[in-house]
Amino acid sequence: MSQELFVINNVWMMVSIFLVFVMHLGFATLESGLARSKNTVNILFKNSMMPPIGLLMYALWGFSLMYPGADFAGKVFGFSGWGINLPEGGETSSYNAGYTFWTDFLFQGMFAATCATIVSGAVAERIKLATFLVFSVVFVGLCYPIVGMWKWGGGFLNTLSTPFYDFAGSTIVHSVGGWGALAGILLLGPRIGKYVNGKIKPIPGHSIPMATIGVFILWLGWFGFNGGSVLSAAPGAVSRVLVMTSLAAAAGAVGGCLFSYLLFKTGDFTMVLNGILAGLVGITAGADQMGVVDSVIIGLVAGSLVVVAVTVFDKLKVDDPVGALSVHLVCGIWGTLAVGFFGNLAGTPQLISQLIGIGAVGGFTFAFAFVLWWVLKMTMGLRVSEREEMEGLDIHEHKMHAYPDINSPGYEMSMPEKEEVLEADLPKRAPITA
Amino acid sequence: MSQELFVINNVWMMVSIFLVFVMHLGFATLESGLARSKNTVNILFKNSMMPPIGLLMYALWGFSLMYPGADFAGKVFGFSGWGINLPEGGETSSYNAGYTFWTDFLFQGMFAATCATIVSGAVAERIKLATFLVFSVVFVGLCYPIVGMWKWGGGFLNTLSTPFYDFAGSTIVHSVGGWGALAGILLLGPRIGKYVNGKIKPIPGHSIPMATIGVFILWLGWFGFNGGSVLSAAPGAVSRVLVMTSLAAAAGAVGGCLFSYLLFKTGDFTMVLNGILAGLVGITAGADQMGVVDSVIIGLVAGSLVVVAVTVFDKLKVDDPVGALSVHLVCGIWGTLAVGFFGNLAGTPQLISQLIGIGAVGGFTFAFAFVLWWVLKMTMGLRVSEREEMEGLDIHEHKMHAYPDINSPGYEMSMPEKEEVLEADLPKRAPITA
Amino acid sequence: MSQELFVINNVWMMVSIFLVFVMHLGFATLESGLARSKNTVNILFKNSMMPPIGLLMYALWGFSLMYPGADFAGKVFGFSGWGINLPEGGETSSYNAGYTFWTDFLFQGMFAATCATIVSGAVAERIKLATFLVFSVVFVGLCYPIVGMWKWGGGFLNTLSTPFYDFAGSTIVHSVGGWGALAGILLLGPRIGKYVNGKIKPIPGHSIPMATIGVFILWLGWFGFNGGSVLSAAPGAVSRVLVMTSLAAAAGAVGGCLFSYLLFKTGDFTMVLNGILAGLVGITAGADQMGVVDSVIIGLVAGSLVVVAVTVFDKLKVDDPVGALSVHLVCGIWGTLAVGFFGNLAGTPQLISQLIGIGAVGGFTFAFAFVLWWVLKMTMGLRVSEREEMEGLDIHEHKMHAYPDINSPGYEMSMPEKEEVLEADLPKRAPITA
Amino acid sequence: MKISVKPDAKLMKKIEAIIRTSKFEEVYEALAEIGIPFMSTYDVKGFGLEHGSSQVYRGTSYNVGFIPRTKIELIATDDQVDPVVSTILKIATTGKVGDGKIFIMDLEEVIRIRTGEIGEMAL
Amino acid sequence: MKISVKPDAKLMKKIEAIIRTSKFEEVYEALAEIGIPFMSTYDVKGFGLEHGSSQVYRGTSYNVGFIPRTKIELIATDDQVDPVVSTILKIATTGKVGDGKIFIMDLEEVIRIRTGEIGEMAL
Amino acid sequence: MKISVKPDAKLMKKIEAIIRTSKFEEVYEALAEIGIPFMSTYDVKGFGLEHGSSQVYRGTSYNVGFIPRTKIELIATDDQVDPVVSTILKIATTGKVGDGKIFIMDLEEVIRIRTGEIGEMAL
Ligand SMILES: Nc1ncnc2c1ncn2[C@@H]1O[C@H](COP(=O)(O)OP(=O)(O)O)[C@@H](O)[C@H]1O
Ligand SMILES: Nc1ncnc2c1ncn2[C@@H]1O[C@H](COP(=O)(O)OP(=O)(O)O)[C@@H](O)[C@H]1O
Ligand SMILES: Nc1ncnc2c1ncn2[C@@H]1O[C@H](COP(=O)(O)OP(=O)(O)O)[C@@H](O)[C@H]1O
Repeated sequence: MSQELFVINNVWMMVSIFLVFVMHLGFATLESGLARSKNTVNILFKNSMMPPIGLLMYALWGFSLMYPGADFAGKVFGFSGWGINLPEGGETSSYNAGYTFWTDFLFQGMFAATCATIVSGAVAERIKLATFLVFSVVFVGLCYPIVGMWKWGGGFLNTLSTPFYDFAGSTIVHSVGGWGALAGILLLGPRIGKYVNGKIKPIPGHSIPMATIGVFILWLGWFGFNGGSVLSAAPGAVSRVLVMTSLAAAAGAVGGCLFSYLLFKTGDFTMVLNGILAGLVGITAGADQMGVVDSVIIGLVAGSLVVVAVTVFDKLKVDDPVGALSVHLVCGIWGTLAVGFFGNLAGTPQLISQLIGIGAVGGFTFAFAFVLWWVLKMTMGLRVSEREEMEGLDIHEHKMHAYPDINSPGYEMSMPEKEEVLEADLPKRAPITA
Repeated sequence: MSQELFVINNVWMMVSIFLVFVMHLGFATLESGLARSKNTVNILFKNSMMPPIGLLMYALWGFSLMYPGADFAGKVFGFSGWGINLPEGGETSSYNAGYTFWTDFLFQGMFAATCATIVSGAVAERIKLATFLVFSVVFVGLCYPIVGMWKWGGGFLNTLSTPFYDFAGSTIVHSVGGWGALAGILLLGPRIGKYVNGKIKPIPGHSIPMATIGVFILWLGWFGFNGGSVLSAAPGAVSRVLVMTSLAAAAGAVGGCLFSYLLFKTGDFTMVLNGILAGLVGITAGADQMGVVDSVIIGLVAGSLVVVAVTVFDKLKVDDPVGALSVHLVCGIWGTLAVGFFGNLAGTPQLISQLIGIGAVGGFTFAFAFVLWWVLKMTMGLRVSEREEMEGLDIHEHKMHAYPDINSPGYEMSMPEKEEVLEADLPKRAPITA
Repeated sequence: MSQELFVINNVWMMVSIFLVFVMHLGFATLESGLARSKNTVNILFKNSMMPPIGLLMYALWGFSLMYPGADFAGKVFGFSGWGINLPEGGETSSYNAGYTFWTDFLFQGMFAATCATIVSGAVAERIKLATFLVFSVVFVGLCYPIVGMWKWGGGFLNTLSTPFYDFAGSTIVHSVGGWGALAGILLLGPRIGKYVNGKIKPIPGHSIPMATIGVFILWLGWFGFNGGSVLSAAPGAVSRVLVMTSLAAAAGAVGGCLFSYLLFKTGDFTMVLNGILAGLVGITAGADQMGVVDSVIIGLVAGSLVVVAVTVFDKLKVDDPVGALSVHLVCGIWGTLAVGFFGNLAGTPQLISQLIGIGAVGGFTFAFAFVLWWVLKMTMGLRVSEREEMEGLDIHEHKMHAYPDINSPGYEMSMPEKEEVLEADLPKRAPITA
Repeated sequence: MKISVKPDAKLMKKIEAIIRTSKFEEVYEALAEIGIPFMSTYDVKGFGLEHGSSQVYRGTSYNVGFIPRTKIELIATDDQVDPVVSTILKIATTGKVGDGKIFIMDLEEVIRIRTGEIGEMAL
Repeated sequence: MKISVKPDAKLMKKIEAIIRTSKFEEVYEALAEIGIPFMSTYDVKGFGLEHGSSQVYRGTSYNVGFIPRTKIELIATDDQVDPVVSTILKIATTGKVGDGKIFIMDLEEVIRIRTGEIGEMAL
Repeated sequence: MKISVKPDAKLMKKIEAIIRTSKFEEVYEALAEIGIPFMSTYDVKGFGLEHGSSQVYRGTSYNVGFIPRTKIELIATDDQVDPVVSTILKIATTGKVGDGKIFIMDLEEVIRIRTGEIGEMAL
């Protein structure tokens, strides 16, 4: 292993870090675009706090929980100590041929933050800000690294006779986020006005352009998410992963587009966007194991699946403003199963392992998240008041509007501040002087 | 050739892929920003489908058409078979010292998609969605790879005694897009309200910020478009290309800014944006052959040219909502010619070859596109109905608005669905009960 | 030093160029998001002209002023000639082990442009466009490279017995921008309506989402700003810098969030955004000298400091629409001082050198900028007329709106052009024919 | 074409109501139920006893002064006025300051553009 | 300053027309031709017999209920009313449901802010 | 519920003023000072003698025709009309073409939604 290769690998991994980082921008724009303008600041606030919370929790103990190292790893739990401490040789190739200790930490830390961001969109437009922040801290700090260890940290899913396979995290990242989101949605309930007298009333997001920007940025980010998961710059492996990722995204777009056209007889653009993301999530579990045709099929199926899922969740009155469940949970499961159906690893034993992985991760995460949400509901409360929800979280939780001056000439006017007037305080009319 | 260099080169090419990919986001934001809000979803839909269509067509047969390899290439047509099949050693440096087979495919595939995106902006706000999608499939699937082969695949333009020179595609990509756009515009006609009683009525785009974001992202993407066209990470060559690209963009901005100020006596910001793009397109044909002064001159001329071109096209009643002709066609031609005037290759023989290349590519592409558009006009129809155009393509083709809730408190209200009422259906007044 | 390492280093530096370049997009979106929509085109115009102006001035003579080379450098001034001329071996590792001459120029040129962009935001919404452009040309062309030479070009700050330390430019870039901004603000005065009868009236920006996009992009860009300042791809050093940069940003967000919550009892999202930027500016001076805990502390302090600074500047009636002083000047100083308090270099001698550096740079820059602004005030005038300021700079300086068609169905109507009507010109009523 | 504006066509009223934006949907549905799903609405800024909620921007709190309200405009015949007004009162009243006002004005004439019908026929 | 509001100043009318937004430009130009290029306009949401076109969002179709319309407000003297109304009818009529309405109201007084002129002089 | 619309309740007027948007804040404050901080406002496009400033887009200059104006709507009792009008005139007059207009109309009835109060009580 030459020093040069180590340097190259590390450069590649750093580029991947940047790409995974921009996914947070992608989520921020996607989620706020798909929500109403009265809740935009709130969503951006949450998304902006995810990388900070993710990184700091990961620095505090998350990294040691998820990658405790051979000495400390258990089957279901391991821990190698508080904080992040540069190990002997951590800045050289003796740490790893692909990256330094710091690169490792930052790449994994950026990953960690994404799973909480997935939850953020699903519970948007009605959850209390503080409650969500507390949830994220615990979820990213405990649930994600523990589950992650099972596979990537060397835990029991990795030591099955046919090891569970999840290349870049269809299950470990996306489904984990999805299960957390599902638990939250169930305890929160739908937004006011979403299901009225048994009818579904769509609540369109406020900016399709912003959502589109988000999807493009997420696709870009996925190059690092999947490409970086090779954990080195190995030319064949990485470039193959990039191609399969792109083809699945492309096929997802086509799947979402055609399938929704068949169903709804209109070019439903949100389904194209969802299709792209679905393809990306779907390929994530096996991006390094698939061929060209496999990837296209996986993408097509994911793109169609997401259309069905969105409709079904709505029928079930599971109100998910940004479609996070359909994309991350459903297609995360699909992608994980696909490893058993397509590509190099296909076969019944693998399929069984995939099912075990999906079940174990899903069961634990859902239970963890449900209890956590429930405790928060009992203590801090989950949901804003009806008035806050109607008037928007922005003005109540942040005293701010997202677009203060559009069509508001008088907006800048400031007046002596007043709280809501009580009947008794009503001013007497000043005498009129002509 | 060391393995290390191969790995580095491949990393560089992958970074270039990402940059070319984000150009699609740049086009999406630029084009939708320069169109009216009532057509925004439509434009974003088209732009979002370009990378999927481009990649899938390229995977189906485009790549084999454009780069058939020595055995299959002809002077004007070559084909090496369906699909993309990893050749022997395709993941190693025996395929190419600069990149793997996969990297090659993805880089070229992302390129391919850009030329259809150029068309998308020029025919915006009046073309039928389905027609445009069919056009793109054929244009990217046949026209672009055939023309591209002439030069980059080893065809006749490359085997002229003084070979036609087009470093990164001023002609092969940008002009090709421009010619396709011109044919479309001629058959489509101008938007309603653009030319009334012989007067030009400007139709401003709906979001200058979005257009600006687009231009910045395109500049960024051009680093990969031109920098990646070196096809390796060769430090001198690549960094020189980046500098010349940036200087031309900078000079283009200054050219557009000053020249439009002279003409219109105001700081016309759209001309600054166009100037930047003009400089970028202009330098693309010879970015590796120019010096500092050459690049600045090319940029300045391009930036001024685009101002003239926009005005002239408007005078000619050629309605191009985003200025794609002025930027990509006119400056593409200028950049290609500039290789004969400036830099290492300057000279009459080169100039003649450049003219041959421009003529051959232009003639074929325009004819191809014209026939294709014409066939589509006869079959599917090119243009939406007058009513659809007036009320916006978004609501008719997509049943969706781009900004659903801005200033729309009652928006979320959903009511028993009704199609347009016929006189006969008019309800009787319900009796009023006090 | 192997050729391979040279190539890798150069690739890394090119990636850093891209990241620093996108910072300009970050500034453009941040600044225009924090200003009112009536001034949006104006701000975008300025921000779009910054990279062109920066690069061209740097190419003309700036690069030779800032990095004159050992032969030409003086203690306070050096110059190695006009233009940029590829030196012997400038494309090989004999120029520098980390990058080619071209890479060097472009990286430094992109840096240069950022310091003028910082000024742009602070003087926004009232400064004359032409005046600002002239200021930028001179500021980027003379002040920045002269000051930069003092440290990075080998000038007197670099040859102190304990050399002044400024890793990536908390002082050399950010404070320089901040001082230039401060001088401008003092001579310009506050915006109309900001301070009325001794009361502060907030003037909220028009798009929080755009500002948020800006902050994410700036964080991304900072990976190149700081990571590239290592000037090679050295795995340990670069990845460590990335981690410390991210942790400081994360801590800044938390600091801004908590501290502003304590003070204002609401989740003031602008303070989260400011906190992130504050953390980034704060860590910039010592990113390669700090440990994990140092970085978190620096970020936390910066994030809290920025909250105080914003409030204090407002109390002092220093009207800075985007908070550039609080972020770049105040946290730039804090970050520079922090090198004396934390990390490898901490100690009294270093602290003294830091104070010398801050004082020298601050004194010179402020004086330079003040005189420059003052001369411009006497000649071209600094400030637009009251009417222009009230109705917006967009319509007066650019004859354009940023969002032309939002809620404007009649907008596209064009009518026989007319300047303001004089009483005498008033038309007689046409006879009415029924 | 001659439109006769009859001075005796005073049987129509114009009703304008300024209501809380969040009440609009309910009011609309209630009016539809009593057979009046015809109206034009737009957003206004209301200045009244209730002031806008205070906002914070970069650490300074301020008050925008106004509250977003929705204005309903409705033409009705004389005998529809009572039910319309009482329906609005029934739905839009919360009892808190800021509920808004209803204005009633005389209307001289109304014309349906589609047909040129005038008066009550045009409603 | 005393503005005398004369009860006999009833020579002015206020004309409000709710028309299809896409017809506005034409209507404006036609009115300008007969010498009335003075008006104020704004966007309203129209609820009437014609319903908004159905929309689809993530697979569920729904109807926003209203249609965007433009409202024109115009002060005119009594004798201008007829030509104004007939001009609007001529241009804005498509014959399809949803063309809108014209309302005519009495106006007591109009004042030109620039000069303080009142009545017909102020138009 | 029965709202009696009394024909003699003619003591109220509706005042509409179309003013320069940039004058709104001052006008509001002046009205508040004389005890009338109650109103509804919205943005309109004004077509009058003054034309919109000419704009340039990609090298072609054009004129949008209208000017953004703010419309104030205010219900006042008969005796408040004079001071309101003179206050508006005092503040909103710049003397340049385009200052806008004030319209005064009869109001038949006003009802406070919160309480159901009618007439002057409801103001
Ligand atoms: N005199 C008035 N003229 C026009 N609109 C008014 C008037 N008074 C109140 N309004 C409108 O009614 C709204 C509610 O009035 P407000 O005085 O706050 O509450 P309430 O009617 O419950 O006493 C105001 O926001 C304003 O839009
Ligand atoms: N009673 C009414 N009061 C106020 N506006 C009305 C009324 N009836 C109709 N309108 C307005 O006129 C528009 C057209 O009315 P509609 O009944 O749809 O068609 P038409 O006038 O052709 O029968 C509506 O969208 C609404 O804006
Ligand atoms: N006849 C009218 N009906 C309705 N609004 C009018 C009328 N005339 C003028 N306006 C409004 O008043 C504004 C100012 O009028 P204009 O004629 O430009 O200036 P001035 O009132 O100073 O002579 C116009 O922009 C328009 O909004």
